[in-house]
Amino acid sequence: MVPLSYYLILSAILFGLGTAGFLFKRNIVTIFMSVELMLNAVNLTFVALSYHFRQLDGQIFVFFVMVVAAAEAAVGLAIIIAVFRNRGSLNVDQMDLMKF
Amino acid sequence: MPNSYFQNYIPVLVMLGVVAFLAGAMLVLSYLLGQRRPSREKLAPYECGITPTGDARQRFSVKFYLVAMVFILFDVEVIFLYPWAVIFRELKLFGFVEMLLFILLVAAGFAYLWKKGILDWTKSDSGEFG
Amino acid sequence: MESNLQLWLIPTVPLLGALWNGLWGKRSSERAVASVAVGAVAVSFLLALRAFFALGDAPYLESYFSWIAAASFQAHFNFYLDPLSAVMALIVTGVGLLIHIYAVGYMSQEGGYYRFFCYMNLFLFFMLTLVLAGNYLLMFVGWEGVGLCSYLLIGFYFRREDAADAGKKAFITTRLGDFGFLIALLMIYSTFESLNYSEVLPAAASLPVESTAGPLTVICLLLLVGAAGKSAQVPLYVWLPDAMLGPTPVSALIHAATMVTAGVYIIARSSALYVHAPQALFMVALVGGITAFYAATIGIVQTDIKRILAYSTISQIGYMVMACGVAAFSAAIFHLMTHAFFKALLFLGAGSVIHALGGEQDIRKMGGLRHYLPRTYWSFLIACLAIAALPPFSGFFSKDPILWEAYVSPYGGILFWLLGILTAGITSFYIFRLFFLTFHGHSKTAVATSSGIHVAEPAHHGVPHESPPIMTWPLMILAALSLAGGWVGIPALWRGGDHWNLFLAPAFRLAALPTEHAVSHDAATEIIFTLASILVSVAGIALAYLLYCRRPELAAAAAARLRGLHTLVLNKYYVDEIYRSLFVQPLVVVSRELLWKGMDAAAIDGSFQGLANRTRRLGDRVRRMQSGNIRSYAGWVVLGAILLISFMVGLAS
Amino acid sequence: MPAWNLTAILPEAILTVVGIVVMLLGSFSSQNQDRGCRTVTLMGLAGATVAVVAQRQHQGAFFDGMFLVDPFGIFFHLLFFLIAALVVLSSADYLQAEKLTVGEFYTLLLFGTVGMGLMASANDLILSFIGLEISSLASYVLVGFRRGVASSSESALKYFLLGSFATAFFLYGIALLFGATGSTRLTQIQEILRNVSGRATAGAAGTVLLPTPSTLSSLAQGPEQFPTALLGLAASLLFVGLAFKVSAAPFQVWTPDVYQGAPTPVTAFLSTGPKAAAFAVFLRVFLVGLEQTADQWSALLWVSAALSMFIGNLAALWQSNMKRLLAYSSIAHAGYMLVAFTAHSVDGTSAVLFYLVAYAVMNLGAFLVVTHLGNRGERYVEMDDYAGLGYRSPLLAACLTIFLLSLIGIPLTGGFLGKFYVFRSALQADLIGLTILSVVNSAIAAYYYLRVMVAMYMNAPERPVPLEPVSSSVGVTLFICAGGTLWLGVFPQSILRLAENAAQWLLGAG
Repeated sequence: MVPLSYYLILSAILFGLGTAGFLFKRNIVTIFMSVELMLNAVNLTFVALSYHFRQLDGQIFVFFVMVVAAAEAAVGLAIIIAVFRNRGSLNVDQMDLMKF
Repeated sequence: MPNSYFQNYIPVLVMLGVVAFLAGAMLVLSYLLGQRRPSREKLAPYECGITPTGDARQRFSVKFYLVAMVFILFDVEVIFLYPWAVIFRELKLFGFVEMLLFILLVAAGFAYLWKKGILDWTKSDSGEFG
Repeated sequence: MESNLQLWLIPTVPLLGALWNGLWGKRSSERAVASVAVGAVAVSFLLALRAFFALGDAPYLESYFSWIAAASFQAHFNFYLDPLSAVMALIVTGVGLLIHIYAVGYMSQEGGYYRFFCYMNLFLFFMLTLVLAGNYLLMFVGWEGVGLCSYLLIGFYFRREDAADAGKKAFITTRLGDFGFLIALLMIYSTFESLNYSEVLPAAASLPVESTAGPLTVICLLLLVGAAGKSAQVPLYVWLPDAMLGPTPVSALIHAATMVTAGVYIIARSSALYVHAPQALFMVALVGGITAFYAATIGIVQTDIKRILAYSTISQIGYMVMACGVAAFSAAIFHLMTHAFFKALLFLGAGSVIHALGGEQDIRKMGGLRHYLPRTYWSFLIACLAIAALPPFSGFFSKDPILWEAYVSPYGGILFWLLGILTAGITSFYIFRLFFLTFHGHSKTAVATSSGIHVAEPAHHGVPHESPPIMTWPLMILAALSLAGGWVGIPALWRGGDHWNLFLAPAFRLAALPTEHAVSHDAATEIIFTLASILVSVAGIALAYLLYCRRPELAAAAAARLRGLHTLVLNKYYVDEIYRSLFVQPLVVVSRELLWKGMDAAAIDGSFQGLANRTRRLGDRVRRMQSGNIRSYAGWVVLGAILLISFMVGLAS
Repeated sequence: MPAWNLTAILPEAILTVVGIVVMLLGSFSSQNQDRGCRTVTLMGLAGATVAVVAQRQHQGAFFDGMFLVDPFGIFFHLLFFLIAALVVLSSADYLQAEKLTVGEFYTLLLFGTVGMGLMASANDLILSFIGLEISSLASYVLVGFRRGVASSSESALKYFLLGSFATAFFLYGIALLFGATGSTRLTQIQEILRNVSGRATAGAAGTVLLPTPSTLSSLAQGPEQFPTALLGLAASLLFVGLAFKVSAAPFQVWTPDVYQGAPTPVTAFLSTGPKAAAFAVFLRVFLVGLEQTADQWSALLWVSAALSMFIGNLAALWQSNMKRLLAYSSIAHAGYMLVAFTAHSVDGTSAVLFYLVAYAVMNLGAFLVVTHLGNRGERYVEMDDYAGLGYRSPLLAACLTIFLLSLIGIPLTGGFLGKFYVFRSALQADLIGLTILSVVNSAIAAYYYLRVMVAMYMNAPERPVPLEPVSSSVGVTLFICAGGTLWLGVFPQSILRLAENAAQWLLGAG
């Protein structure tokens, strides 16, 4: 069977990809998707660990994380729409009304 | 034991290879051997059906986003029904009441949406949430 | 002793006055505002008087309620009355009362009458809390409070940009010192498990004298930092000259008589700690001595009447601090009291002059005021004689023991005596320079008027006139005190009863010098030393007379030739010529070029300014971190996370 | 068992139900529902407070040890309800002037409070996470509540994106901690780590970055080889997430922008409520769960505390916008609290708790004055607009002065005693360097607060700034805040005793 470390490394890579996506993408929606990727990377860790420990806790956590992610998605979309209406753009680099 | 574990997947790998080879071969062969006589109908996105009008990349109503959001929320909330359904019998009345409460909470949200007119497609775009 | 003195009333009454004026003063008449404010202080003074006479041998403690009573930390609201705090309370309320009365007249043409008295009463509340507090934490409350009021009052003329800046400068500089105090306070608690004087002081007295720096030394040095900030000692004194932008009664009350002496009070209060930390004591003496000398030399070249007095205040407080440093605590408090009298008088007299001249503060533009302001003149003269320490004026009786102690005390030495005696000479010189330039010589205003030449001096409105009685009466009372105030402490040497030392002795019982240190000197030596100090003072006065009183006949001749304005200028050059031709010149040059401009303006003031500017520049760089860009923010987060992770993982492996 | 469990979360349950009621009330009743919504909200908060007070008789662990009813949690619950009630009271005028929907605002506020309550009582990291998300989601929306205003929606976007980014780190930390110890219950983790450290881990243990199945399966029973590196990784990820929420450096970057753009009452709420809740989780996770690894993370706290103070105070020197200035000051205050946290003692923890209360009262007050003066559309939030306030509105200026003095740390105010305890606990823990740094910072901070006071009392106004009359609800709130600030400075015992009790419980029994 696949050793636990494979899963952990995979999820670490996914988490890193999500982080990188957040840092290097310009479109707000893409950035938001990167965050979702990070959350799902953590989900993978949970599931893997849960399977490894032979306990259900980790699986249940994933449910919760998924629900939270969905709620976050809803709120996020609403905020993104509000921003788009105000600014007519989805480029994060233009979101700097307030600084210093 | 990783080795024996991965051996189980060898057929899958083989199939993947075969599929890739077949598809590639078909494309390459038809490109090399076939003859091309393009016409207007042939180049249209849908060879048979309605002729497309306008640009496909048009902005569509914000209502779609709203419905998408609402859908995600209610869809995901169903997640909690699955574990409950599995041990429904063990939890007896307590589980039933608990789930009833949960549904009630969701229903309250639904009532709120309804009242706010999210589900009313005939209202104009500049609604409260628009 | 009475069982209940209700000490809390002493500070509370001014607080009520402040509240009253703060809430309703805007709608009341000036008269009502003034009577509330002065009345509150008068009541407070009477209460302090009652407490003073009820005082017994043992310290009297009143505890009201527990302020902080957590398991690991206790502090109470309690007041502590012993000879030291009784004397301080009397000085504060007494001088405060006179200055309040004076201010009734002085401030009557200024705006914000009620605001002024509200702040002044509030100040007295905090000052009395500081003085009467029974523990260090409550003292700190008063300590911070007086700083705040001082800040409010310096910036009282808020339309003057520099006044607001001066207020801020005062607040920030003293705050640096305050934090020294705060840390000292925490260390006192961790060393003695209490903040009450009644527990800390005996506990400290029972500790061995620290031959090398230990916790007591650290505490004492930190307290010294606090004292230096509040009492304008080197190097934290820069705020006081600028603080003179506030109204003159404020300068008299806060920046001469009371608040700035709080540093001396705290050292005297902690005397039991200090005598067990000789190194800290030496630092105290050094700071005091250097300040006394240094500030006096700067006083020579100033031309603004209030700035001269400000430097003089710094110098005189330096004296007191030096006295503390040679463990002559009761002499320090004695000088604190007489200084409160004559310095308040000097400031009020200066205020009267400024008032008479319609706001003029430059002594080069004054002169001959003796004829116009007779009462101010005579009271000012008494104050000058007192600060110059001529017998039988009060300054003599308080300064002499300091000089003597500086020499004979086991903590003192010839160096401190020399610093003291030099300062005494310079003091009498600069104060009489001020005196002669202001009151003697020819009146520049009068010259202009009699010669019929219109002098474009809009600040002067007409002939100088004496201030109203409400302003001169306090002057005269203070003059009487400056003359006679020292008689309570005439030492046995002069057939006096030495009442002062006997009265204050209980307060410094825990700080008494070990008997084996007491070196006995014969009376002859002491008389010689005293004569020397008198001689130096007289020499200073004589020099000032020589330099600044030869002018009248020159000015008169010039006036006769109807070339008033021209000769005025000429005359000024004449003074400068005399100045240069005399042996004072090197001192003046050094003082002006090196000490004032070099050290005071550039190094000390500049370094504070530089520090402030550098801090601000750093702040600018820091805020550039907030570029407003989400991705760069995320970059900071990731960067921080990477550093954190590598640190933690590196630590683990 | 089920019946008892419900009493444990009764306050949260009440608030949830009231939140839903207010939400429906706001959308179903046609007009003039503002007052009704406010009354119901306040009654709900009062009911929840009663429930919390009643809970003192029923302390213990509930829901299989996930949820604790203990003095620590109760302390925070009371603080949250106080904050929420003050924000509700003070925002009424603002919402009306800005024409914002009242029902949803209060609903979100209540839901946010529910999340904060869960955070404070959670003994299970997953519950902490859910509480954190509930309160964060509510705050994201609240920040963007002025939908039509570009700066508001922009700051909502910033807060949302960066917030969920940081939450992902936090969650990853939970997952890895779960991997390292096999549990997410803080008290269980504490036990496991105690057993491990009691057994003196082998030198080779540290080299295991990623545990092999053999090491992990033995973890639950008590390992010979323990993945310390994994533990360190988990701790630092948790630290990132929590430091972000309390806006401690170097994860404070979002704070000024979000605080500036958010509606002012929301800023007041954010800087006190969710921050306090994040501190609650912070304290629980590090002082209970990761107590054994204190030598490692205390260095992180040290650096973070020092950085927060310096960054907050230095950058604040340049601000002219009051909201932004208070935002930077909020970073600095988080730094002071971290100083006490670093002390890692009962005194330090109680200092943090006391400071949180004092900070909540004075900061809410300061923001309330800013809200009131800001007028419609938050037009007057520059420092110049405060010029001459001391003459135009002496009472308002006096209140703001009290808050500013307290923020500086002048005696007889809560802020002074808060700082005093912080310094004391730091000195007791021999954190001399850090104490000196915080003292230096207090001196720097005095400068920019004074600038506001100078403006109020010593400058003449440059442009006419209209002053609305103070309504009764604003007046009452101001009075509570100013009175509370002074009360904490003069009679701090009662709060201090509660804080000490909570701290003792956390470090002793926890």
